[in-house]
Amino acid sequence: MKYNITLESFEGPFDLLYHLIEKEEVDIYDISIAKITEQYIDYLSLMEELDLEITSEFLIMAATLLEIKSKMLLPNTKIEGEQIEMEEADPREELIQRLIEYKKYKIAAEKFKKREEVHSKVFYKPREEIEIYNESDTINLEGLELKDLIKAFDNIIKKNINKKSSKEFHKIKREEITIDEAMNLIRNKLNLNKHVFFDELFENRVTRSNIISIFIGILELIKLKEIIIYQDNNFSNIKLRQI
Amino acid sequence: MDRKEIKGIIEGILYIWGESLSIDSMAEILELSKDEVKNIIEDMKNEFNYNRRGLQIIQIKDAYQLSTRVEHYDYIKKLITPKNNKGLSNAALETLSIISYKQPITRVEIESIRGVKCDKSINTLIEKGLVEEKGRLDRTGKPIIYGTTNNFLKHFGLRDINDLPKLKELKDIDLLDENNTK
Amino acid sequence: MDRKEIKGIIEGILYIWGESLSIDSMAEILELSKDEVKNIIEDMKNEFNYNRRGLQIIQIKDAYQLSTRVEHYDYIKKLITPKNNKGLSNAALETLSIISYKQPITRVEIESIRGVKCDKSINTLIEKGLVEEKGRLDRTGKPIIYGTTNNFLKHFGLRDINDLPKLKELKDIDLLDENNTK
Repeated sequence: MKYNITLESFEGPFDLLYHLIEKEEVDIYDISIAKITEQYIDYLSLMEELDLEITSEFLIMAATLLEIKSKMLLPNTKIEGEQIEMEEADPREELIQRLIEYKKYKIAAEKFKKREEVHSKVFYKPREEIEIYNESDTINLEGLELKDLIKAFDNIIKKNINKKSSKEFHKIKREEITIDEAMNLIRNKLNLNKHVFFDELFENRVTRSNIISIFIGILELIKLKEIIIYQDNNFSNIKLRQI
Repeated sequence: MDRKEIKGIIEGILYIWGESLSIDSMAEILELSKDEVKNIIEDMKNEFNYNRRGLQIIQIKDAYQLSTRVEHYDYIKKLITPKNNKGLSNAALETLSIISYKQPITRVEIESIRGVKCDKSINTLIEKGLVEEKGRLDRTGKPIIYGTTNNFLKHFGLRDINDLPKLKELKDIDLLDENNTK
Repeated sequence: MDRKEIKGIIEGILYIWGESLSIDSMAEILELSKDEVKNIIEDMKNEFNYNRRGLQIIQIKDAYQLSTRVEHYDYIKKLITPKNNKGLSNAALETLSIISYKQPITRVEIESIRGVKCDKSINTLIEKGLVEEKGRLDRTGKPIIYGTTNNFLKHFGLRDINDLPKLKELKDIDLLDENNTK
């Protein structure tokens, strides 16, 4: 891309306005509508050039800014003849109030972020499996069928999908296998078997990072001249064996 | 049953249960009044801290739970890698902070503060179990109102919603060190 | 790092690990000699007993583990829901299904899927000859990996483990996994 600008992404028009005001280092109460409006619209055209999506909220805010700007240009009208003092409220008033309100939560959000970081370092242990095993009752496997097993697994999957990543934020999980572990795994397999099929190594290791680790592990072992890979025939399964 | 014995039992129960356990349940198990249990567990909390134990007792509303200490993170990390939660996005955090301070609140109200649509962030927060529907307003359209969950408290290490820093204070601080927030 | 701090860390580590942890692993984590660790943990054992804590440290060969006290069993029992009598408990069945589909797998991995501790179910399954230890992972803590036995295949009339019906949803759960670990 030919643009050298790092474009911050803004959460919405308030976020953008807030950013512009901060950049100017002016008090929210003293903002110059003309200047802010100009900068705001410049920014929108930049977004347009970069083909970024400009949501309607940004456009509505542009219109609001222009409206306020034009109101500010009008002389403070006092219609004398009718003796009504139309002490026009500052046209910026509403916008300023909303910005201040927004700012409160933006700051609160930053505090939340810090808290979240700290608190993610606390761990809980899972609940103990607490079911009483009646000692006199011998567990028998009769009548236990494959469909029971599948149903059990299906339930777990459903539970996990419902749970998604939710609820347990600090649930612990050990690392997936490393390349060293993958190499050991292959070595172990080859200690037990004369040769191992390539495919076999990836069984039950369906996450992407595991597959990558194992693949790199194979390459490493070949480099170390510990194993070779070969095929009995063209297009037949790739096999690994120790040298 | 002396006080020390009760403390021992509570420790054992919290250990086995793993998750947060309410004062009510503990009182029932120990056949003690809730006040007694509350008194004892508050005592334990202080003792755990005072003795710099490896475990701490955290409170989530009227329930208690054991956890490890933040200070020991570097060691525990060597044994167990945490699920790498990237943490919430800025949009979600903004939405969450509005909900936490203004709850119960409708989507439209949140959107009018943020100035953008918030349905996606609200859904994320619900999925993560940080926010839930608290019912509907009895007005045209019957809009859903949202509030935070107990899990929200736990996620941010808050005892209850009053533990949140006061917004007013935030504003004051902010006016003072306007330049420190950049 | 003073002695009290080390004790705290050991407590935290044993708590989160849940099963027995060798002196070797602890020494590695704490970057201390084995003798020092052994000395400190023996100290802790006595302190836990002397203070009549709810938890005790038990030793299995050269490894240590936290556990609740037998004396508190009557109270802990009240947390427990009795299982149905016939066949495998639901817990054991769930555990078995996870092991069969995701083997080789460690206890902690099983627990992170089920969300509860699984040591008892795993023991039941081993006793019943459906599951066996397949070795240990070469990493801190040297966790045991589990897999199913030939007896398991026989019992469910499977030729080999690939005979297990593929579940469409199996993919989904892995995708979930994958997202959560990044």
